[in-house]
Amino acid sequence: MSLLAVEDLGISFGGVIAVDGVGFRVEPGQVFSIIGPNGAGKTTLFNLVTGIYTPHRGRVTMAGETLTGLAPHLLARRGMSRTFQNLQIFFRMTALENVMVGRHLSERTSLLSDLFGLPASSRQNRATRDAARVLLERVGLGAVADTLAGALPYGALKRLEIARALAAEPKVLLLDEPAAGCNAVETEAIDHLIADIAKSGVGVVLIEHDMKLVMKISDRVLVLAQGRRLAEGPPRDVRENPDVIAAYLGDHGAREADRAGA
Amino acid sequence: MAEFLQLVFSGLTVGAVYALVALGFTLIYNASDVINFAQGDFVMIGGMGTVFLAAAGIALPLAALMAIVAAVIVGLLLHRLAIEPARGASPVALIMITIGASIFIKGVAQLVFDKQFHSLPAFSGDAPIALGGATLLPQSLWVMGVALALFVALYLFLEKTLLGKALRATAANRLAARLVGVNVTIILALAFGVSAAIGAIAGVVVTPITLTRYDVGTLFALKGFAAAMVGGMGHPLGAVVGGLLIGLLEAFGAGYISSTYKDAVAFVVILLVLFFLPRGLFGGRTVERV
Amino acid sequence: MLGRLLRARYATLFLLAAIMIAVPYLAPSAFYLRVAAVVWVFALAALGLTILMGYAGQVSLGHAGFLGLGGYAVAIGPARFGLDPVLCLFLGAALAGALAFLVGRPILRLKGYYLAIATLGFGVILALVFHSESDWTGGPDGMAVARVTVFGTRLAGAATWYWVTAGALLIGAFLALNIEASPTGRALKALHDSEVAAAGAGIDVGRKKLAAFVIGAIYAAFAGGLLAAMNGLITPDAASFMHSIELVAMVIIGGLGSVLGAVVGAAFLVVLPQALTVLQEYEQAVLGLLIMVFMIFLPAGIVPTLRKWLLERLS
Amino acid sequence: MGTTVSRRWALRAVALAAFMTSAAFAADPVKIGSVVSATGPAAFLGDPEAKTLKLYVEELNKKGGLLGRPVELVLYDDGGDANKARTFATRLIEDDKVVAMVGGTTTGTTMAMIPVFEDAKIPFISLAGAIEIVEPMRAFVFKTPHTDKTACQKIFEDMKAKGITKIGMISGTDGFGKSMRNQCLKVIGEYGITVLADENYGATDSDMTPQLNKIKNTAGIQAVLNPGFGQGPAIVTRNYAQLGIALPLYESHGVASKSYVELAGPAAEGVRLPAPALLVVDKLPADDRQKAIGSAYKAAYEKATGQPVSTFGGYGFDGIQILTQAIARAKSTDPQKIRDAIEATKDYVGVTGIYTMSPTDHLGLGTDSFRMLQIKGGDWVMEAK
Repeated sequence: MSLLAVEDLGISFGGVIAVDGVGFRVEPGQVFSIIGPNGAGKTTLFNLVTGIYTPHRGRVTMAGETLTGLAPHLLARRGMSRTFQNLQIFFRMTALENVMVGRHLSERTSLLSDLFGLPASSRQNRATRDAARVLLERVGLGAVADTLAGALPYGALKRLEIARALAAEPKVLLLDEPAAGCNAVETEAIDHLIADIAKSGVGVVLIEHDMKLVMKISDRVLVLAQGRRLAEGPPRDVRENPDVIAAYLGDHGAREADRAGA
Repeated sequence: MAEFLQLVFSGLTVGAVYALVALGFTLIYNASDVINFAQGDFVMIGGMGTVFLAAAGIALPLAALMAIVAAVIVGLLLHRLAIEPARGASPVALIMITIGASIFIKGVAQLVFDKQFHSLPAFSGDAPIALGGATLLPQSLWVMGVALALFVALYLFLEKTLLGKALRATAANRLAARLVGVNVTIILALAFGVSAAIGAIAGVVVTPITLTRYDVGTLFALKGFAAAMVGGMGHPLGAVVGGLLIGLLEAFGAGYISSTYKDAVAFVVILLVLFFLPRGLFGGRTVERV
Repeated sequence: MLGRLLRARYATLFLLAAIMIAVPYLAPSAFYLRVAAVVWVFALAALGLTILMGYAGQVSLGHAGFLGLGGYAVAIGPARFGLDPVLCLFLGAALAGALAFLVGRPILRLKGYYLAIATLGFGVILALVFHSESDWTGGPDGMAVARVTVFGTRLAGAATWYWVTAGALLIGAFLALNIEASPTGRALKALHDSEVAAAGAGIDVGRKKLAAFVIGAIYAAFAGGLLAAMNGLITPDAASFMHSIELVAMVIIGGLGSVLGAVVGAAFLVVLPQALTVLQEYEQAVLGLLIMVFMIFLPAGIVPTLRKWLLERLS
Repeated sequence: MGTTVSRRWALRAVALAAFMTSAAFAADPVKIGSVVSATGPAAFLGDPEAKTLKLYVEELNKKGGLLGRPVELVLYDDGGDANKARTFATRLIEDDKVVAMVGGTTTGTTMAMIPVFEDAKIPFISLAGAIEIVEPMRAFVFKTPHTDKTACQKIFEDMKAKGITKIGMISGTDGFGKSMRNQCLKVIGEYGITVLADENYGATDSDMTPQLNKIKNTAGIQAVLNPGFGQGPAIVTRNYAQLGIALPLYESHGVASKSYVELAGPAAEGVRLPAPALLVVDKLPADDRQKAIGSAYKAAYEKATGQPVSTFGGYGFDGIQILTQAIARAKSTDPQKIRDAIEATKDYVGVTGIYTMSPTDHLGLGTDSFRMLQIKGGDWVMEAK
């Protein structure tokens, strides 16, 4: 029984098939990458898995439990966390508060306790804040904890989203282009971070355009094109798959893949 | 059957006015994302302006024209002096500004005009037209005809003229419109001006039926806003359908259910529509992009 | 020091309490206490909107409906069922909360202006019921409210009501400040910024919105009950669309999401008409003009703009 | 809060300064308060009331004021909002220290203000219609308008005389229409008349054909009664003509102003209504006791405002007259003495009617103060008695 099993997922919008019968499995501690050209349906696949869209067909299970069609917050409760391609940051909050929101599932106060400001709520606040600080340090944002998220640079926001997703202590973490817009140093840091997360036993699903990063840290790679599965396997196999090279990577991609492998 | 027809006449007449107000809401919303709660006051300016200019001895058609021009000037000033300086403010702040503007316009209107109800003579007499056992005032035909003409004119303007296309482009994507050389400020001013004109024309044709007073704008704004929303905010056709729908619902509500609760009947239907179509009749089902 | 104070959670509360104690000393006559009491009551109702609109970002253009519900509970309960008015104050709040709970789920699925028109419609329907069911509500001219007696003391006079309403507002502000700094408040503010991300963090967005709606309704109903008891009368006008707009205007002018802002906004819209009476027929025009000017120059609201300015001056 | 307080003080100071320079009076003025709905949905009533009060206080001061002192009218506009009315009432008493009050345009605002004046023991002459204002009796509360009940009685008397026994009703849902409807339904049994169709319309509705069509289609109706005020009855009257309903139409005293005839146009032809003598003051016989005062008020009001006289302004006129005469008789501005003097008003000939108040009657008008009028040729005509 796999940690995350996606079977035959499909959805179409207004007659256009966006994702067409895609399936994959992710095990604990594994980094599973999804690559493909723009418009291949990668983010749509994420949205199907995380409950933002309801699939027209197919199944999503986690550790054997069927989760298809569940609302996003229920999936989160079952251990699924994600980041977003086009940032979904709480811009009116500080970096620390953003991560504190991520701790929501571990918070145990009642509405009444919150209303009356009972000691339980204050204690909870302190616990949440401490945990959030640790996570901010972990993604290297400890210094900007009290800065308004709206004032942070793009690269920092990417890491802030990862910290917020980690705050929920997920079993499966879906990262949508975490290294997009990051410079080499930042990408390096994200590389280490992802490896670190996987090492702790979390199953990581990654959408990424940075082939070097993908080839370096992935255990398995799924290639999507026009909503369909083109290939799947270990990075080396995928990189050498002629279909992938021809249909997706092309000359430029092949060179890049070579460099990454070298 | 005769009763049904009578209710249809009533609903279409009132609904045509709601549709015109909703159209004004839509135009400004499309261009600027602002819900202009002073929209109903343009209707008042059209009606009251004509009444007072006519009383001053100006021929009715000329008086109406002057009142419409006055409303357009108020619309342009509203944009220039209140909306433009607040550019970048949140939508709620902008709405608050238009509410303030509405209070201000009413406050000035009760000084410039008065606080009494007024009427205008019907354009083609008061003799009712008998039709299928029901009766219809000639003025109702004027209201519906003018509403139709305005809608067609607006459609042609938006679809066929360069200016209209620029307005639609601005509505679709303000930044992109700016990049291709559309002067967005002028487009916004245009939207306010045209909305004011539509409102004022509605005010002129409807005053012989519904009467007018300095504060009738509130009601028109409320109903017009509801019409625009139930149709799907931002869709001119939705505004027209929404307006007629609310007019008909009120008439049928009063005629068949309860005259006390006819407004409730209209709003219950609006709520039901929104439960099933959260973006109104013509708003479509857009997919959330994340 | 001042900067710390500006950021402290209960600073608002102390400031409010200080003002409440100071006003009676400065007021030349009981009329000023009456005006202040009206400010406190409307501020309480506006605080409900601060939680709903300011924290959770959900607009309500029908909030006065709940205000009316609270008012009529205090009027009808004692008159028809012989209930204690104070009990009815709480019953009305509970009733408003229950009603908000029932209608909130479907209504709160709507977003933005669609939510605005749905809440508006709901408010209009409530107002129409108060207006039309004369046998219960006394119809358009309203209904008298029995004088309230607490522990054998009859609550009467501007000064008494000043302290009653001030106390209620302090409690309301205390609760609103608590919510803001709590896990619930964080969840509300999170879904305000991004519902998708909030849901992704495990927040049940629908339920949290509903909670904010119910709390907002309870605030409004409580304020409505106090208003009716203080005035000895409730009219359907209290639930009207214009009053809903007025409540929204209070929180926006004062500063969306700010507890002190709700009070300042209420003061703005209650005191201004009293101050403008000297202008006689120019009153309405000037009121509209002032609202426009304030929103153009302080689009974030009075309190947040002042606070930011003060913080910048200090640092 | 601090800034608003200081601004309020600044405004008050300006107001005071303006008052000091404009008023050349040396003596302490007699302060009379008024809260009317000069704006809002009841502006139709409140506006002429406010204008009348201002006009007559001005006139009074030209004649030397009251008790040798000038009279100051402190006038506030509640916009029809009961809560605001209550606040202004408190302001009049606590801040302005008025000795009496004439105002309260609607029943709602009046009811909101009554407790304030009762508690402070300041006389309050209301200008609103409902009977609840003076029944049960309250020591300090009076009113000048006819009650709705008397209007209903007058109408039903007329119907009965014409042999009408089955009617349709279409009432406004505003305070006036609703109260009138309820009062009419209470007394209708005494006249052997039954209501076959009972319809309503909202105060701001712009088309009443659906409701009237129902009435039209109800078999057996002999006449239609439309209790309401504002623009509603004008639209009802027009729709009535549009639908070609040939039955007699009765309106109430709520439309007793020239503007109704103008707004309804030719459709108003033949409409009957009970109204005070003021509307037909020109046509009153020379020996009618109300002729002189009515003509004088009509001339003065129309000259000052350029608008046709209405009964609502007349309520204000009678209110201020009864009050100032009472103050003159009491020779004092002590509220208790003023109250006693108002209650002792005897045979005051006003524009609305002839008032005789007593400790058991704080209105003092009978049904005979109403005249049954009919609209003919765009003008009021008195029915032969």
